[in-house]
Amino acid sequence: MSVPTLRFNEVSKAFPGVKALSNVSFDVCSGEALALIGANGAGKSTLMNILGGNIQPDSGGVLIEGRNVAISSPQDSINNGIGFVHQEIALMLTMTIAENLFINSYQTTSIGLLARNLMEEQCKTVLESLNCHLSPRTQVKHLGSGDQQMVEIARALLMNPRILILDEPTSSLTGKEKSRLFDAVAVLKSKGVAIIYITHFLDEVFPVCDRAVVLRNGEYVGGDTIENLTYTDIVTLMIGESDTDVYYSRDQHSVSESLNLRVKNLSRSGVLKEIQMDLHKGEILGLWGLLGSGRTEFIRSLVGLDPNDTYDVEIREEKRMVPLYKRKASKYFGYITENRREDGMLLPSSILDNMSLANLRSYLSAGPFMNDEKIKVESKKYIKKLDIKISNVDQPAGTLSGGNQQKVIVGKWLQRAPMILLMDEPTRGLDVGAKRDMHQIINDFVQSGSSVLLVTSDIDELMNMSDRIAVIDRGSITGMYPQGVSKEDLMAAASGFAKGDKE
Amino acid sequence: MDRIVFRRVSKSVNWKKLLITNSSVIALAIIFCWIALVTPGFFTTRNIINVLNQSAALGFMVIGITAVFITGGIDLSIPSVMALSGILAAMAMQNGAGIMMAVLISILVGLFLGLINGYAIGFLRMIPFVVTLSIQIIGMGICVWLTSKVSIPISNGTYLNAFSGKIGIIPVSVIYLAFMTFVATVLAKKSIWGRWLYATGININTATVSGIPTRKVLLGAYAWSGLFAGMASLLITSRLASASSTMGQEGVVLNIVSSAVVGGVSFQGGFGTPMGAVLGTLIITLISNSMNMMQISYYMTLIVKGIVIITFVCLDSIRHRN
Amino acid sequence: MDRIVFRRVSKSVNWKKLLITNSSVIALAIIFCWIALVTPGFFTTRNIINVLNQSAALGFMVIGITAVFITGGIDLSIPSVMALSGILAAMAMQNGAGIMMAVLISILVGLFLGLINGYAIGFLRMIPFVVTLSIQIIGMGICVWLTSKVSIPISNGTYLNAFSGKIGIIPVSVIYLAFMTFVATVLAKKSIWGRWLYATGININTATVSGIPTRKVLLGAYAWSGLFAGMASLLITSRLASASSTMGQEGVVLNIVSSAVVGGVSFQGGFGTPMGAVLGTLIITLISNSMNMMQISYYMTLIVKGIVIITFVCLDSIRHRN
Amino acid sequence: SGEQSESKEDNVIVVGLAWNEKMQSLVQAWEDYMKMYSKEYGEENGVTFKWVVNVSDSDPIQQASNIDDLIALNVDVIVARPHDAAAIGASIRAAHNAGIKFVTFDRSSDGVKPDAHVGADSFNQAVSTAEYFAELLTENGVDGKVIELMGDLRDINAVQRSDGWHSVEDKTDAWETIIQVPTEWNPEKFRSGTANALEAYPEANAMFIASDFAFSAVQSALEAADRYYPVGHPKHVWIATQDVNPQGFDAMKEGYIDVATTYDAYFHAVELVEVVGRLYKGEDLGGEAFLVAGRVATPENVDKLDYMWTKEYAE
Ligand SMILES: Nc1ncnc2c1ncn2[C@@H]1O[C@H](COP(=O)(O)OP(=O)(O)OP(=O)(O)O)[C@@H](O)[C@H]1O
Ligand SMILES: Nc1ncnc2c1ncn2[C@@H]1O[C@H](COP(=O)(O)OP(=O)(O)OP(=O)(O)O)[C@@H](O)[C@H]1O
Ligand SMILES: [Mg+2]
Ligand SMILES: [Mg+2]
Repeated sequence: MSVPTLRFNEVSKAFPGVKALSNVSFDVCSGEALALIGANGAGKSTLMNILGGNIQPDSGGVLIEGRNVAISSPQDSINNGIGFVHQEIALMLTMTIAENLFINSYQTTSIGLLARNLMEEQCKTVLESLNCHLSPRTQVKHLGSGDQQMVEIARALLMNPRILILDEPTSSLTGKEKSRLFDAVAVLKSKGVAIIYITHFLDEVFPVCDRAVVLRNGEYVGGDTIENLTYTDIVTLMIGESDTDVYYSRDQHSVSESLNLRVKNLSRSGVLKEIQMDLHKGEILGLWGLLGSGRTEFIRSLVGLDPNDTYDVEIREEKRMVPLYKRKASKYFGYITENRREDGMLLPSSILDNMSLANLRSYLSAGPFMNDEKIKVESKKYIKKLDIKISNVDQPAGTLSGGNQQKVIVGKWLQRAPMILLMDEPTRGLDVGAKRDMHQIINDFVQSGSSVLLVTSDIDELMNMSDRIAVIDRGSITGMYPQGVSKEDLMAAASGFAKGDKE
Repeated sequence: MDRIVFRRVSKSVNWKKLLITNSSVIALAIIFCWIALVTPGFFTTRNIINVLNQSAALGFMVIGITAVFITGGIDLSIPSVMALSGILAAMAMQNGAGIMMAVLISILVGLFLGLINGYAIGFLRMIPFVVTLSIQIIGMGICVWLTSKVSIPISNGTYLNAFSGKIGIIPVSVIYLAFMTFVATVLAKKSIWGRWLYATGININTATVSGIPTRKVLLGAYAWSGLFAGMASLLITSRLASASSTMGQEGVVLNIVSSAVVGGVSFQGGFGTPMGAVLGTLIITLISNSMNMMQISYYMTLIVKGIVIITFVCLDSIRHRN
Repeated sequence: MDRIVFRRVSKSVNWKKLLITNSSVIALAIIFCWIALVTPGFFTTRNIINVLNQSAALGFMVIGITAVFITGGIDLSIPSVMALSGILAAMAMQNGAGIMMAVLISILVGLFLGLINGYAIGFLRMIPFVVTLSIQIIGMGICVWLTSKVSIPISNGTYLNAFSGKIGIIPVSVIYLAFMTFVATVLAKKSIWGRWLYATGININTATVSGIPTRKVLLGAYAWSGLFAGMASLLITSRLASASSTMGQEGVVLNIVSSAVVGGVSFQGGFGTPMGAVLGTLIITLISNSMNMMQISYYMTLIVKGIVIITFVCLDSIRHRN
Repeated sequence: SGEQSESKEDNVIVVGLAWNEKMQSLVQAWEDYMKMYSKEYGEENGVTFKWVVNVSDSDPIQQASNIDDLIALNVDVIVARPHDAAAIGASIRAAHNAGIKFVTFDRSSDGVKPDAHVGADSFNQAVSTAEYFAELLTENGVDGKVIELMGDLRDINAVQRSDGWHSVEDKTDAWETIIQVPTEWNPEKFRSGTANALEAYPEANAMFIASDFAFSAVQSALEAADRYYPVGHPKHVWIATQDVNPQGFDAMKEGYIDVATTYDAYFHAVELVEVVGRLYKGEDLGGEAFLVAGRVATPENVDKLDYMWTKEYAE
């Protein structure tokens, strides 16, 4: 075999309290897409961050085309022909698409000034090649997270990388974008680019990738060409158990007749149009829509984080429905945001501090003083219940892997046990095992008489978990479907071509 | 096969970490010993009490700004808030007000100006630096206007005694400072407001989403700062037995900020304790006290002060990187 | 079936937005007209040139700090950097150095101190407020030490003419300012450094991950600020025909910061243009000039200044919310 | 020369007054006395004074700008209390170029000569205080160990006061200055400087305080050290100071301060108005300095001196 494009050689990395990688070695070849698979916290992002120059390994190194290369900064990484699409979106929100694309490789005119037109043209070309029709002058903050993800990919492509890392590129994409992305991957492969593809969606691995490599607890535990692997093989390698029952199928439904919440009219000019809906006790209401359809905006408005033109909402108080005033909203709602790192956590604070954050009032002992013992006991209970992998409760939350961070956030709200839990993409970035856990947790939660409003871009998850599904399109609810509706109906309704039977 | 979780929690004492996190205490000890060795006059009970007494008023203002720093903000208005409180109280006493009235005025004026800052920053989302700078300028204008003729002497003996008297050999101001440091520490560590404050400083979005009334928390932090500026004016005016607009010059901010920073209170928000801040105040006061004792020239004092601050910040940033 | 991206780009002119984004230009126009109406002595060629001339040195320092503000930092050391550059250049001239040498010294001293700031902030990740505060204090110490009692007169006619002379009725300082504003604007808008600067200010983590050499960008921003402080000293020392440590008092920062903020340069980083900042400088200068012309009392001047700043910041925060 | 900004009436003297700062009562006293005496003077000489006042926050650059503004207003005479003795030269030159008379007040100019200077004689002020103090110590048989609280070393008056003090010390050997504390004219430093110095030098038995405007701060430090006693008491600290400000007036009356040379705001103002009047009439004063000698004040005579601004501003 010829020299591989990229070789990880005995890479090890330890963080205080955790061995994130130990002696990981494998190759990636030109023109292949390699799936890098592993449970949450297995070390995938750490390994990629080493390649990206964001983290230095403790020992071992990286060989590119047989040569040892030192990558000590993101700039080094780029110079070595490595393109990186990050798990967390890394764009300048107030700059235009074109500016973001050329952020580290500006084109200049002969007198050294920026060649704006040239860049915008190239930008358009790259975006078109991804089947993405956006104006290069649009500010990135006006894009939904799906389009933002495409911009990131476009940026990586612009540098004609030899090696392209895609760290969970589809976690915020819906069907259409996904297939666009897969097309792009195929094109790149044919151009001889080596692609490392990290994902928790195992069903994507088989059509897209040529080979899979599995990490578990920081160790290389196996890998093979995709033809020689089955779904079960991969899961077994990942989890390390022969028992690979990773599906949680929700069968208990305990929707009650009485309501927890009634939204009579929620409007905000240009964004939300007269939204109406009911939420029953014990119900999981799925919210389906295309990227940028306004799901997040709806939830933020409901919780009272954004201004509204009309806020006409009723909530159950004892046995009656009473009007809900916006400033009281946070008393009834729990809110899991889609941006974990930006507004979900206190990254430098301890796990304990994070988990008690939403529920501090109920841990008061006397006057304004906290009962720290109770916080510890309660939080530990949920750490155990949610199977959060930590080294100790005082560990800073920022050092947890993405999946475990998400569990900490969920744990924070479960402690509070709000009447209504609003979950925006709660399983994004979670591995199959953790996803199953999360589903179980959501189900248990509604059993107690609370309700959940679930936003997810994973249509299977949506259909499996929801009691009813509301479809939102351009800021208004265009359909309400019972459980068991077909995927096709949902897709159609979301794009404004509803034909299915409405409730 | 079982899931293996790697865990390497070293139980042995981590000296480096211990050293870095307690840098201000250690520095205090070192500076103390060094000065004591170099300056014969220094290590007398009287001088030590002297230093403590000199730090008292500054300490109050530093406890005040600590809350603001924890939220990631800054309060540049403290000097003129302090001066204005003192001037109004002194004017009231000149017109026959008693000590209770004077104290009330000092505290309420401080609180009121703090609330203005806090409202602009918390509710109108204006930028702390500029809001408090404007209040500093406006406050200074009012001070000059009020006092234009003279600095106002204070002759109310009860007042002077209550805030610059002594119990035995201990100045009461030191006792007040110790007490308020204790109160602030307990509130920061044990109360829900303390938790809210730190959470807001670390990530205001997360805090808001988690149902913390962040706007009120910001309001409260600046109100607290104003309140302590008002209390500091009691100590200062009674110490100088007069009130004047010169008390409120911007230069004071320098000492406040240096003390907080040297005491390990972070500018970026989310870190620091009132206790640390007060230790920082002691260090800053010690520096000028010992420089005076050693008869070091004015410009050297400036240079040394600058170097001390920068050294501490350096330590601080190392601490944060770990 | 194509995916429809929902976007509401209104093509009609958005007056409110236009009004808010150009607030400083509009304010300038309004203030100008108002003053012209109220103050008879104001609208003379002499006075207008006067105002321009008075803003020139401040304008240089404001252009300098704009880069720092865009990165989300602050530079409190400008006054003493400016004073130190001026003092060293004046001392050199006293010892027979020519104009070229003096200019070189001013610029290099500014640049050097700026580089120290930038290194500490960019590479050692120290906090801008404290680093630059320390440099301000240390710089002040050195200034006092160098000049200890006297201010240093400058008698080199070529030097005085080169920086405070006139071409026709236009002071050269105004021409320099116009030229540097142009250069800074082009660099900010059209050069890769400009883009890097803004990107770093918007989100330093994202910028670092995207391969921007953010540490060097920070170094550069503070070096730029120091450089412009050095250049400002040329205008100031030639205007005063002397150099002294009093030039470098902290009070100057107030005017620099006010000008930048009034000119729409945001404290939070990522926003603002050199052009806006210079307009802000004109507004701030106009305020004190017109107050003088209208013979308004000193304390009212302070109060009005504070109110103007706070009003602009209010506008600024509204602008950012939209 | 220049454009006429206001059509000038006959016999109206427009005086531009550029203060460098206005934090002390003294400055207000000067200003009030100037306005007061200018009425008196005007009635006698058939002129009316109009005052245009601005203040520059201890910033020489701002002061230059403020004076530019006065020139733009085309006033008849500019009076400035320079913040920086050298920098004021540029402003003087600018005024002269515009044909405007220039008087420096209280602090003089280093380089360029104004049309006149009015002020106190800081050096001599210190000398007369020091000479009286030397006699006093000798009479009482005291071996003086002096703590000197200096002013702001960037202020020429502060420097001259210190120089005057030391010239007498060198001449007479009546005392020894054992420590010098720069205060930057900051009351807090007066207090802590006194406290720290007494701590380091318990043997100190006398003080020279560059000005008594912050005497309450010194007083509280002396009280804290149990050294605040009037003359005659064995623990009395012998104090020489300057100015007789409101803050020091009572202390002197009661015998805590032994000597000070007055800083006669009223006479400064009178002198200034007269100088301005003469300049307006076209007299060439050739840059002459009109220095007002202070009067030596002691506990015995302080209450009897006339025209003490201190008494009037002590309310
Ligand atoms: N900066 C850090 N400090 C301490 N521990 C860290 C740090 N970064 C990562 N870790 C730990 O290293 C391990 C590997 O984390 P990593 O982010 O690489 O996992 P991952 O495979 O990408 O998981 P996910 O699928 O959830 O994103 C985890 O246990 C994590 O807690
Ligand atoms: N700050 C903003 N300025 C302008 N438009 C915005 C802003 N934030 C969101 N939008 C627009 O509002 C619409 C609704 O966005 P929202 O984030 O609610 O969608 P979503 O359904 O949650 O999508 P996603 O799955 O991408 O999170 C989108 O068209 C988006 O572009
Ligand atoms: Mg990851
Ligand atoms: Mg969303």
